[in-house]
Amino acid sequence: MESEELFQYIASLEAAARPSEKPSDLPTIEVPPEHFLSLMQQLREDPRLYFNMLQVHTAVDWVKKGIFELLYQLYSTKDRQSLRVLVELPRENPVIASVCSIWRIAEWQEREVYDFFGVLYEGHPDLRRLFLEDDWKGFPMRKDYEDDFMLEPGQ
Amino acid sequence: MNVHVSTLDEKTRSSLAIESHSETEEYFINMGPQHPSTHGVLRLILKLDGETVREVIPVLGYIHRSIEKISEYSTYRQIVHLTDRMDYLSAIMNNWAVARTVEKAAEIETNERIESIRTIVSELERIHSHQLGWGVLGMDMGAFTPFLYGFRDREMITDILEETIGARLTMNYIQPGGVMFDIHPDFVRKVKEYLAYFKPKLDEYEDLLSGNPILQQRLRNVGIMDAETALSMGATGPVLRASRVPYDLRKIEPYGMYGEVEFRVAIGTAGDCWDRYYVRIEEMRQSMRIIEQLIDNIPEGKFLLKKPAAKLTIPEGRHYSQIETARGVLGFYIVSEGKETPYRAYFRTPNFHNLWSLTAMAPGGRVGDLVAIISSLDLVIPDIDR
Amino acid sequence: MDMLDFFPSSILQAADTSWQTVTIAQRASSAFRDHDLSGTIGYLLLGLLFTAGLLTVLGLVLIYAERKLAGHFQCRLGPMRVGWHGILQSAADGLKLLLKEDIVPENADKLLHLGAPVLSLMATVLTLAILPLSPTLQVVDLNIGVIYVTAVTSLGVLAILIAGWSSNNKWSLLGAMRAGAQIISYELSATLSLLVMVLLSGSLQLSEIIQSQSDGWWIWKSHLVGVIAFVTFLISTTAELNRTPFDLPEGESELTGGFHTEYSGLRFAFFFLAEFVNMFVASALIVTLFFGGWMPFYIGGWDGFNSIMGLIPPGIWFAGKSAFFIFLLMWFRWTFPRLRIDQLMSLEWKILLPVGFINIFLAALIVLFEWHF
Amino acid sequence: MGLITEKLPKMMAGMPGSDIIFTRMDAVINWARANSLWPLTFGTSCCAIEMMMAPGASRHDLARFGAEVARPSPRQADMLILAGTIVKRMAPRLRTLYEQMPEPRYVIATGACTISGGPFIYHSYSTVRGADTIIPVDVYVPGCPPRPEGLLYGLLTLQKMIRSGETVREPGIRHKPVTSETPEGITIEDIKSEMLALLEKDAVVDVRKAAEQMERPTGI
Repeated sequence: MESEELFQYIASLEAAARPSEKPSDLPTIEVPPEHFLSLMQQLREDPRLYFNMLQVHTAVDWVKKGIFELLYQLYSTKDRQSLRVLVELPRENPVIASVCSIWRIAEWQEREVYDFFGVLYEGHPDLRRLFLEDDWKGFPMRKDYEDDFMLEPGQ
Repeated sequence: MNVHVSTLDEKTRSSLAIESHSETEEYFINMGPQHPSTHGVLRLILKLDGETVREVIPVLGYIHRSIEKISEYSTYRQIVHLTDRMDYLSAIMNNWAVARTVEKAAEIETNERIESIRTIVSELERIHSHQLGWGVLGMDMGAFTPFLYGFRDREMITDILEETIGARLTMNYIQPGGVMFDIHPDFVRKVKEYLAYFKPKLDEYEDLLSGNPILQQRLRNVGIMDAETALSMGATGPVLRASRVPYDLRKIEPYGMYGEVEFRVAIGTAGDCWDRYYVRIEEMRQSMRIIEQLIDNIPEGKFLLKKPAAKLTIPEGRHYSQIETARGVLGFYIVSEGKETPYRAYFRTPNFHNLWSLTAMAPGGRVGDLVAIISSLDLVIPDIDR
Repeated sequence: MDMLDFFPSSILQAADTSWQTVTIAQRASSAFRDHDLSGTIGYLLLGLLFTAGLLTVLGLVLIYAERKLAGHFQCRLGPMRVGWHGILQSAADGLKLLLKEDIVPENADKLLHLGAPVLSLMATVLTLAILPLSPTLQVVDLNIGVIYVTAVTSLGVLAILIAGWSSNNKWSLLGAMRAGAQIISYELSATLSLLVMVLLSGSLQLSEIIQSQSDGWWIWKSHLVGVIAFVTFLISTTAELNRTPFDLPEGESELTGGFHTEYSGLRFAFFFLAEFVNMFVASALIVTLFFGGWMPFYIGGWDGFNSIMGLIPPGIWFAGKSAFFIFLLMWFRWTFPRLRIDQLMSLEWKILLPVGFINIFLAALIVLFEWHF
Repeated sequence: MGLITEKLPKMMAGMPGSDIIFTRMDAVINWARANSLWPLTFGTSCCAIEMMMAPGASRHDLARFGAEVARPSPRQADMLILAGTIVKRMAPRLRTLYEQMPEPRYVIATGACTISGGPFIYHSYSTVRGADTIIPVDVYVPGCPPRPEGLLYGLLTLQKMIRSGETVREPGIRHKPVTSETPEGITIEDIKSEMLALLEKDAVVDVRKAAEQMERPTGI
């Protein structure tokens, strides 16, 4: 499917999803957090789309805008089609529905994002730190993370 | 909204509280971080019932070096050398992932000479990575000798690469806009000599290990994963291909010279450890085929289009591209603000995504099966932890 | 006191075809009957020294051989720097292990933890005592030799179980449990093979089993029965020795170190030594039962050939034959992968044991109707 | 075992001729220890491959020095070859491993990461900057990763150190770091020019010019 066609089809499934205007090198849609889970469910199960791989899930901390931008990059082995889904969350209370039940790999990708950014996933069966110790203070990939241990060149 | 964040302690407690149908007492045992068959510092907490594995809880982070954080402070050329240290067995291919993303984003055109060299060295590296995987699998299965045979043949490839690149393991060779050095005058001759040497050796490998009935018993019908699970688990590379999914980026979205050479994608039928093992053996053959087609006609041209000192920026936006490394898909995702350093750099590493299929495959098997499964996944732990 | 002409006489006897066995214990008791007190004590001491010396020498030589052989199997050289071609390597290792700090884990069962390696080595030393190395080189020749060997080697598994239990380490315990299950299972088919040879030779005494082969080794003259018994025995002893492909109790890639994970220094050396000397014991038993012990290799009718073979002293014959089987065991170790625990068990209970039972029945028929040559 | 190495020398301290006995004994003991260094199978990242290359590959073969018996259990190991980065989470485990090893124990730190933190010094929130902040290190082998020959040289240095340095009466000498020195009469410049001459032999570009022009990399 061409990206225009894809966007139109997705919009017919879930009205809240709209093509993103952010600069991006893949077909990208944006969706508000409240419609997120139902959209993802349909992207996975709709026979015309059938995105069966969740290739990338990560987050970006836009500290100046006060948001976390979550990225879900999907791939369909049927059509060899990629789609990027962006979700924006407020930095103060970053909570979003978990997609573990749709793609199993999400369980660990979401744990990684929680570990680095502190994004909370609702409905995650086992949300805990992945790389760092359980008692680690703060979320290191946030732009305002401070740690006495970190060194700048020349220090 | 209230989301509960648990801890490792809580996880193990709740896992133990699950009522078992077994009449014997289940217990936890700690495998790693220092254990000979976890290939590094992977830690697995196993819930065992006698010898039978009931649950596997991987615990990561024993080699988490915060490469993504460092990348945010590094220029794109500096990121290339960090990628060497992630999956050190396919260092060149990791370099290529960064180079490809940056080239695509900054619209740098490369020439055919560069792409040929990149393809040849990548395939050489894929061979030596699979050689090591073959040997380590043998060692994990209790046969120590294949390990050293694999190393012996790997060493010869390292020598060839060292002449051109100057390093043995952390290559830092493929750069945005070319390769660091031109190929050594002896490169073509030595690669041909090596291929002539290694082809019969591969048959010897098969005689030594593949033909062994004990090994076949250990690997066949162990750790079966169907295609649906493998895709849902996000597995890629030989692990996914062994489950009958012909997903190989070299064929699907050809990069480098892969579009112009003939080769076949090896896929398995059952998705068990044996298929994962044999897919790698077959990939070595296909890699040799690719090199043979390219080695004689490397076109003339420049090998480095952008000087290492030149400033390199990427236009604002989100950029992603991926490479098929020896273990699967390595994707590099950049969020750029138009500066020399990325705003956010994320590595979609193959091993991180391959590891978790372990939690689906291991329960129900023996401890020996678990070792076979870990071995057949061919994990490199620093690539998981980054 | 004929201690001095003890070795020369054994060499001279080699030329004869009839063999007279005299053990060290017999010499001691005859000296005692002659009221020769110094001779009695001398022979007893000789027996002790001989066993201890054999243990040490075997340990040093076999460990060196294994490392050297492994090296050459793997296109390497093995130890090279300590002495000529690394010949002093085992000595250096031994001395180092002797001087290592001895750690007993805090939560271990201290007494059992200390006792297990001693028990393990003891089982080995006890079997060394009855091995007929040559007609005159045997410490004791028990008339129930075969039963004694079976009984004493089973002590080894006890040592392993104790070691695994007392270490208070789950990996050790897992290794010990594997060892227990494995060794006790394979003991069955090993014993069945032993019984076949007892049936054929009509004696439980090791020296008499060898004597019964003076007109041909059992591997030739017992039809297929002996060959089957030999193969079964070879497989089951490899399993009892915990060597690849049956090295599950200490499989490095699975259980880190198996039952000896928590042992360090000298106590670890005891296990190490026992393992290697057990390898010699197993080979010696194979040689004694199936390959004529210290008998030279004769071919009927070739008198010239036979007389040349007869010139080689029996001790050398025994050592040579054992060395071959030790080499075979080492070859296995550096070639085969390891079995899984359930495959190991089904190999024993579903294949080896039924074959063993059928074999012993056939052997009984052969002996009953005197079909063997 | 404490008896021979600690108690016996104290008991015999006043006896005539004890000096000679213990000097000979030291030599023998140190010979045994130096020639039987069993490493622990421990590797965290990239350097582990080169470390396996050293005992493993037939070309380098650590077995020649009697050091190929890699023990998976720290209780039986004499030498800890630190191969690869140590991060904060691994640090306590490394300390435990070291403490589980019986005396006398030796540590070789290979690679930039275990010496100083290597490429992960700056901006890293988790990398430990040098393993010697956690456990005492005897020999440092630089490189990223060091070549197998480098590790062999490190091992030989350790052997030399054991043979000369540690004595029964003076334990504790060995935790002083040992560094390789340039032989007398040879300067760094000589080594540099010799290496350049080697490179020049079959180089395609002008090596000397390149060496002069080469700038230090910017940034971290």
